[in-house]
Amino acid sequence: MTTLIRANLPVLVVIAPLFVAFILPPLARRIRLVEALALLGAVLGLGGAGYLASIVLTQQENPFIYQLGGWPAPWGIELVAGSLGVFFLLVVGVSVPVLLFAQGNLAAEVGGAERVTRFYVLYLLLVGAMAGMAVTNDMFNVYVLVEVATLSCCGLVSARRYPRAAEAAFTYLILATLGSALVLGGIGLIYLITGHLNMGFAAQELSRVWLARPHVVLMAVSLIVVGFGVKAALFPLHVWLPDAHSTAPSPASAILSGLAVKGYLICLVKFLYGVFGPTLLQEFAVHRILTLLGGVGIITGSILALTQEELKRRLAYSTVAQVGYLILGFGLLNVTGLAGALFYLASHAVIKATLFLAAGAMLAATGKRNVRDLAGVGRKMPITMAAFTIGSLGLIGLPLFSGFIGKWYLLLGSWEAGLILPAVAILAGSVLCAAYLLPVIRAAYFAPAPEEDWPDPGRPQKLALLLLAAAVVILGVRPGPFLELAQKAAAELLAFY
Amino acid sequence: MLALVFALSSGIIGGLLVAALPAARTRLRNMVVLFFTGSGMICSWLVARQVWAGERLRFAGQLGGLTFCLDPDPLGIVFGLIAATLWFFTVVYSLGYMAGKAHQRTYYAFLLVAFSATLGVAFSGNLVALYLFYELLTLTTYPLVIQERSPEAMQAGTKYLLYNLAGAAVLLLAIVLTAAWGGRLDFVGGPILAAGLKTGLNWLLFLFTVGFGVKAALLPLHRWLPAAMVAPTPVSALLHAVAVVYAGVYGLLRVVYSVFGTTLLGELGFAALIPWVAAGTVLVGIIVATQQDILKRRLAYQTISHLSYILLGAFTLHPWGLAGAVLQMIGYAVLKTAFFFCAGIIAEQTGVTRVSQMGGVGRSLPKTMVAFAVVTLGMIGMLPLGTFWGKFYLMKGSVAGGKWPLALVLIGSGIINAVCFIPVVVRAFRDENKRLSITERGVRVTLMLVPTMLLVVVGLGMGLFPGMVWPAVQAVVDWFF
Amino acid sequence: MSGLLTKVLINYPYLVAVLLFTIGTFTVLTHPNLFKKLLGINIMESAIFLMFVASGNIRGGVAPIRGTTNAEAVYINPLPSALMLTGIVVSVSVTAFALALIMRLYKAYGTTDLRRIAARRKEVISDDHLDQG
Amino acid sequence: MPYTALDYWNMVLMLILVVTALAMYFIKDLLHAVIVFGAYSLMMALIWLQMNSPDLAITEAAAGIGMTVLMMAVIFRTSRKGE
Repeated sequence: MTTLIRANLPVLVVIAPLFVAFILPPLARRIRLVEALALLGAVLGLGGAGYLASIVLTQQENPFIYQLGGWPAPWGIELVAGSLGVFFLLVVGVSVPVLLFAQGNLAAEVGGAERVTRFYVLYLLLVGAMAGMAVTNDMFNVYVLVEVATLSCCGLVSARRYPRAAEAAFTYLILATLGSALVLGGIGLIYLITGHLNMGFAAQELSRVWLARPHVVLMAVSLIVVGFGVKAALFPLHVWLPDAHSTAPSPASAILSGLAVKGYLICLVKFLYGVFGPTLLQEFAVHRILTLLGGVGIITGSILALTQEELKRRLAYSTVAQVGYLILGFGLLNVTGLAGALFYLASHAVIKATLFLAAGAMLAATGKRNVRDLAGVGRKMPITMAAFTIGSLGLIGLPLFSGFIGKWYLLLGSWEAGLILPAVAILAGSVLCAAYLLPVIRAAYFAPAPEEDWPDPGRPQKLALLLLAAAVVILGVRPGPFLELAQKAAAELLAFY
Repeated sequence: MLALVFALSSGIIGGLLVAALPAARTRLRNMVVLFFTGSGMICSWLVARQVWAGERLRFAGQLGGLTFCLDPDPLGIVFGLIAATLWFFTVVYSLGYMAGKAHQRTYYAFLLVAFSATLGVAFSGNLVALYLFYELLTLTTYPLVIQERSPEAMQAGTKYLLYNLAGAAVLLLAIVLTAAWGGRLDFVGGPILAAGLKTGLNWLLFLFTVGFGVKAALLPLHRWLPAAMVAPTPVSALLHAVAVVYAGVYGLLRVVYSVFGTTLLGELGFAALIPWVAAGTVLVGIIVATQQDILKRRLAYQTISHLSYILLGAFTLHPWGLAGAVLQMIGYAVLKTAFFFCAGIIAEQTGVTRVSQMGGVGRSLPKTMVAFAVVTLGMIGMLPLGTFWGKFYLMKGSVAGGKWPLALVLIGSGIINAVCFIPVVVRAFRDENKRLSITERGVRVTLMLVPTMLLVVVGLGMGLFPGMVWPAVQAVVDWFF
Repeated sequence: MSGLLTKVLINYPYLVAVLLFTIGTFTVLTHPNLFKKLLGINIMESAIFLMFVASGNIRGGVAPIRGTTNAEAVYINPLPSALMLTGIVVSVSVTAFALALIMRLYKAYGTTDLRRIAARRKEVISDDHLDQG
Repeated sequence: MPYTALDYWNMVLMLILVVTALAMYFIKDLLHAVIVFGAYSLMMALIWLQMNSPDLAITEAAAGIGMTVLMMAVIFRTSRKGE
């Protein structure tokens, strides 16, 4: 039994949430059971990821290659759990505390039992798709998973019966489909010139033929960067994000900002480094464009966040800025910078989930959306606000919190790349981040509180917030295996450079 | 070793305890606060004794590929002792000053945590630890600055926070560059960048100067300091003479002697420029101070001026200059704290905050005004007080370092200081007092007056017996030269 | 010149695919009506499918279906068309989902025109828990 | 140019494809636009057949019919003029 599980681990990690998602709908009447099963599905996924990570980290098998149906590549489809895949599988584990949080207040936010069940189904589909993106090594699979993720994201955004949410979901759906069409076009072009859909084989073939067809390759790179850029809210293509992430129910906002965006970025990394390769990126100066867009994104996103009155919108714009950090790191083209970006990705996943969940808890308790109206909330909801504070300090990048380590390596990476402007953008970003997050904390703790009674949320929500806040601190103080995985992944991606 | 760990953690433990206590248990809270600052101070002295005896107290940990280490050296010890000792005095003073005021629990909790952060800055053994405590200091002193919760205080707090966080961001860039160029970040084992001259080192020094200069209130970056005057007086004393600005100055001393080293700095063009910037700050700060009517603002601009004395001494790159800088650090901290304490007593007892209203204050508060007068002499740099020796060695150092005009600047600054504060004293004793019922009696005033008097006595003692502090200064100079 | 023209014309399916993609994208991005946006999405996706399938097609080849061919026949590459099958299914589900959203928006705003929706947004969402449940 | 009869057929079909796609943008009446979409889908199915992908042709036809019917249903329940 154990050997069977171990041998099929990569596929099980993906299948577990999907399987649970499919058995949920008939059980809609028994909502407790649905909640328990949903949590089980996510926990199983995380457990498998942990096991896989231990296998890969101890070098028993790295990468862990799994052939679907036993067909070897290039004919069959293979799943590869290398350092990068395992790293992202662990990041997907953020879904567990978020799910825990959802168990308490979801009914209040989205309505009856049937709608709650639908929410869990979509949620688990999203988690399964994210896990799939982490391990897949087939380009068409990426497209399918991206579509699954997009549809479930749209479903999650429109989970509240609230016209604004439907509008946001429609915009998101249209733009995300545009993005996946571009990605599919890019994949088509790569297939056209290489004849492979397997990433490894396509990369080998591409390194041989790209000189003969540089324009096709350039076209493919642009389609893929723009396509994933739309989905991951890369700076000028972010227009859908603030509406979608601020109108969704709070657990959905957390998972969308924390995880969904990251899945597309991991796919982007896989394409950029796993298919095109650093040499090609340099040839077409793609890395410089990425760094530039990232830097501009950091500054603009932060300034836009600064101008938002509504807390959830402020956090949503902050996601645009933070995606800028990641894109900037992907473009630095050295191991330090890439590892920093990957670690920052994990750190931001945890932090943004914390922030959105805390904001959601405050919204549920107070009914107030604007930062100004949340005066005194820190005294009334101490645990929620403590989690929010830890998350904010992490996002600002103070030492002892996870954001600092990511920023440190990004700064070192930009020095190694010989660029000073990205470093300036990174630092300006953290100061602006302090400028848009600290007023929230100030209002919460140091402004006079109103008479109303705002209780802390229920026990599962508190537990979820504490777990996430603890993760922010642990990643900052003892990043150990996580940082190691990120560095390994970066080294593997840049191995042939 | 144990002493080091306890000195650092006492503030944090005490702060958490205070935060956990119910707000109404005033007496118990006061005991806790006194106990933990007192024990923190005693442990710092123990640490100092061990370090002076030549022991090395290294405490290192990993922070994701970065080493985080505490490793006090003589310079850190000097700063740590100043902070620990004056913190205790400030806490005693606070017990009187804050009695009956709002938000006391928040005040004492953050006062204690900030104590740990300051000692952390002093005892840190590498730039990572320094940066960590530096940021922690900014964040923990912020609630102290906005203690009043008035719109004005909130505005000042925001300014304080943004200036300091922006400065820290620049500092982080400088630290990353140092790590990339120097390969290590530890202070012990000679200057980090001594290996050779590179292009870009001027820029690095510039980044460091901006990064630490914000806290040290170097001239174009000083705006937060006068604004932060809305804080309660004991906090102002800490901000100005002990914790925040001194952390900036201490950081710059570190940059000069532990990051670059005097030989390397001697070859950098930017390093030659800084003493002149400092000299400009000395003069402009004190001249602006003479035009302020609000007493605390006058003191604030004077701080800006006097901090640059220390920088000026550090950048003479001469042993005597360094000795002067360290002496000035000690003497000035003691007297300036006492200065603020006096201003606080005056404001609390009579309600007078402006120089123009000071007439007759000396009649109703004679002890306070006598202390004020003595401190004024110290600020000018007159002999029976500790600051004289600091100024003396600064002048000696600047002449020996080949920058004799700096000595003239120092003398000029002393004269302007006299112009700035002697009329205040004279007016306080000469003019009529309208409210003669005000006295210096009662527990509350005694709690404020005793630390003030003690500090003045310490200042006098240091002036009359400079041998008292000389071993500490000697240790610093020997350590770096 | 004629060489280039020949090259372009011989690959006419790709040319058409690019043309359709442009029309589709243009519709999606500029047309204010939600239905038209949806139609644009479909055009755009089918353009990509056309490109994919054209890449697998061989002039004069035959589909690899059992029993219809002899041994010498040139088979086309069946992989792209098999993949596009998935693509079509995906696009159908996107369409269905979008239609559901359009229905919901129509219920809330009484229009499917984005400009009108923007104009009516203020009056409709004075209360954000308007039609909960 | 080595065009065969098949190519000419394809070209005609694709021309219709482009024309219908453009028409969809310009037609004001949504119901008409959706009917044109049905025609577009049919042309697409024929092209798949020409390109030796009968499986795709069947799917496209089915999907096209399904989507057209769905859209019509939604249009009848909302507004035909697109307001």
